[in-house]
Amino acid sequence: MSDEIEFNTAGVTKKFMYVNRKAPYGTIYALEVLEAVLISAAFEQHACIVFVDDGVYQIKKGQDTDAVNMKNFSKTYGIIAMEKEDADEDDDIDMVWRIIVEQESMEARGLRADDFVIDVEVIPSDKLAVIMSEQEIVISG
Amino acid sequence: MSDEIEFNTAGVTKKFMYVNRKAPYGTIYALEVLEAVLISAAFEQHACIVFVDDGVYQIKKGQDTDAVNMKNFSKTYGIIAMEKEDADEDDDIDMVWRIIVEQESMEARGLRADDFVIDVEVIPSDKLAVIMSEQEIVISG
Amino acid sequence: MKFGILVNEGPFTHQASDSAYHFVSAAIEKGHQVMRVFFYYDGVNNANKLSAPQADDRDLVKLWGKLATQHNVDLVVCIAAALRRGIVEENLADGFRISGLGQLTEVGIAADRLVVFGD
Amino acid sequence: MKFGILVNEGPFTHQASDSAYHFVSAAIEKGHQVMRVFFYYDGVNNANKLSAPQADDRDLVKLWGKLATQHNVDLVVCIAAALRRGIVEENLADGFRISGLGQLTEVGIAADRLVVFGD
Amino acid sequence: MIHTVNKSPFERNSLDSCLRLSIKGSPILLLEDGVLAATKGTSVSEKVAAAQSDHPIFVLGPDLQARGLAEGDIAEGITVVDYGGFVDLVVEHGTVQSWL
Amino acid sequence: MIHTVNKSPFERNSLDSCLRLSIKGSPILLLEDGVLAATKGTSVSEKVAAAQSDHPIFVLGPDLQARGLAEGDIAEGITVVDYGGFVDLVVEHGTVQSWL
Repeated sequence: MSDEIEFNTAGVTKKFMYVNRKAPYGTIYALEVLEAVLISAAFEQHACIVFVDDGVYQIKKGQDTDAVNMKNFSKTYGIIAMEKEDADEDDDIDMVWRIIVEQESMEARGLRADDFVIDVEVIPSDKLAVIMSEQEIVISG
Repeated sequence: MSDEIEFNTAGVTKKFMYVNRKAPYGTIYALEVLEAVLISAAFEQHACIVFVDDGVYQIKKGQDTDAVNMKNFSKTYGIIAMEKEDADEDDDIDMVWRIIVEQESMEARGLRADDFVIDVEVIPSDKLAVIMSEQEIVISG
Repeated sequence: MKFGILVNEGPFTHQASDSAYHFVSAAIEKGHQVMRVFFYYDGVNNANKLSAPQADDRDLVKLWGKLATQHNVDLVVCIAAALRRGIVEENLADGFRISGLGQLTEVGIAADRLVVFGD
Repeated sequence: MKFGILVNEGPFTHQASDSAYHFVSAAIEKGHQVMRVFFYYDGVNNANKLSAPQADDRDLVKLWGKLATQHNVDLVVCIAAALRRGIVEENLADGFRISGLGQLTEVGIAADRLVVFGD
Repeated sequence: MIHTVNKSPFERNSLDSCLRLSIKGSPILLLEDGVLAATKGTSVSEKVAAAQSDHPIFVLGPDLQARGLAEGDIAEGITVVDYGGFVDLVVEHGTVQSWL
Repeated sequence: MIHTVNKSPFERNSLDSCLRLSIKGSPILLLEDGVLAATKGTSVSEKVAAAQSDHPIFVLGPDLQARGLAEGDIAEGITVVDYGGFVDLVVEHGTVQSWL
C-alpha cells in the first residue's frame, strides 16, 4: 500500500452540490451519494443537496424495504437534517446546507412537499438553474 | 471447483431471440451479446437477432474505435453473416437465422438499410411484435 | 416446472441480482426446479468471495451460495466475462463454478423458461 | 490547472472509465496536473488486479496503473464502496491505494476543477 | 409471452418500446424502478391507462413498498403481486421478454 | 459552468433535464452515447436545434467515430472537439456538471 496523501484544505470553503436524479433501490447511487454528503460536513463545506427527476423518490416517506431485503437508507436523512441544523445554528461555522427539490420533477410524479422524509425547499426549474450555475463542485451519481 | 454439469439438449431446437436495444461502446452489452449469439450456432438453434431503439447503431457502418481505444466488435458481424449463410444452405441442419432491424427505430435515427455492416430485414413494429411473440427464449442485454 | 435464470449485473449497484434471488427463492418455494443461474456481463461480480457488505445490509454473494447448497442450484459464472472483470478460481465464492457461455444456451434449451434480470 | 476526477463505474460495462482515462491523459499532455482520481461506486472495480482482458482489447486496470507511476497521479479507491464489492489489499492493482471517502471531498476542495464520469 | 419492464417511465424509453413491440393481450409486469409507472396522477398516467386497454398490467408489491408507494397510490386495474405471483405469471404465460 | 451529457437522447431524459436546468449561454458537451444527439435528420434533431439558440453545443469526435458517425452526419453549428478540446472547455468554463 502506498503512503497516505493529503492535500491542505484548511480554511477553504467551497460550494458543493450533490445532484440526485435516480430512483432509489433500482440502483445504489442514492445510498452511496448520501455517504459522500455526510463526509463533506466534516470538512465544513457548503452543501446543496438537490433532488430532480426520479431522484425525488429518494426522500419519499414510507419506504419499507423488508420484502426486497435491501438497506433502507431513507432513515439516514435524519442525520442530514441534524447536520443542516448544526450548520444553520452555529455562527462559528461558515457552512450553509440547502436541501432542494425541483418543483417540476415533483409535480410530474404526483408528489407534494409533505410527501418527503425531510424538510425541503421546493424550487422551480428556472430558479434552480441559476442556483446550480453558482456551484463550484458538482457531484452526480 | 465443482464438477461440470451438463444437460441433455440433443435433438432439441428452440427459437432464441437476441434483443439489442443499446448503443455500442457507451456500454459493452453489444459486444458480449454477440458472443452469446455465436455460441448458440454450435448448438444448432434458431436465432433471431433483433436491433431496436439505439441497438440499430450497433451495426452502423464505418465504426472506427482507434481514438477511444476500444475493441471494434462490428467486424464480428462478418462471422454472423457466415453462420447465417451456413444455416440457410445446409439442408441437414434445422437452424434458421434471421437478422432484423425495426423500421421505426431505424427511421427515427435517420438511418437506412444500406447503412448497416450486414444484410438485414427491415420490419415495422406491428409485424415485429408478432415475430417476437413467437419466440421461446429471449435474451436481452 | 424447470427454470433457467440469467443475471446481467453485479450486486449493489443495480437491483437485478436482488430481484433474481427473490424470484429463484419464490420458485423453489413453490416446488419448481431452478436448473441453473448463469451470471454474465457484470453479473460475474456476484461470485466475488472478497465482497464484505456492511453488517446491516444483505450479502448477496453468500445468499446465492447458500441457495446453491441447500437447493442444488447450479451457479455458473461465464468464463470470458469473468476473466475480463477479474473473477477467477482464486476469488471465486463457494457454490459458484466458472464455465463457458455454452452453458447459457444449454439451460435455455433444457429449461421450460429462461428469465433475464439486468439493467 | 489542477484537476480532480471522479470515476463512478467499473471498466468494460460502461465507457465512463475509458472516457476518464482519455481526459486525464489529455490534461497531462497539456501540462495540467491531475491531483487525484477517486474511484467510487462500481468504479472501485477499476482496481481489480485479477482483471485479464483479451489480448486485442485495452487493459484499463494496467493503463491507470501506468499513468499513476509515470505522472504521479494519486489513484484512490473508496474503502466503503470497495469492501462491499470485494476489492481489498489482496487483489488491489499496482498504482492504486484504498482510502476514505473524505479524500473525494478533499480533492474537490484542493483542485481547480472536479470532473465526474459515470453512468 | 409475458413482458417485464424494470426501468422508470420518466427516465427511459423501455416502457414505450415494450408497448410498441408487444402484441395485444400480452401481460406486462412492472418491477424494480419500473413500478413507478403504476402510480396515479403522474405525467405518464394517461399513457399507462391507454396501455391497460391492450394489456393486463401487474406490478411487484415489494418494489412498491421499498419506494414508499402504497396500494392506494396505484392506478385502478393494475394488479399487485409478490415474488410468488411473479413466478406464477411466468409459469402461466410462457416466454419472458425482459425490456432491459 | 459547462454541462456534459453522456446518454442517448432517444433512450434517456438526461439531455432534457440538462436543457431544463441550465442557464442560457452555458455550453453543453455531448460525449459517449450522448453524441447521438448531434446527428442530423433524427427524431430529436429539432429539439437539439432549438437548444442551440440558447447553448453552444460541442461533441466529442472520438465517440462519433466509434459509432460510425462522420463530420458530415453532424448538425450545423455543433463543434467537434477531441479529448484535448474537452480539457480546454473545462479549463475555460469552470465548474463541470455531468448529467449522469
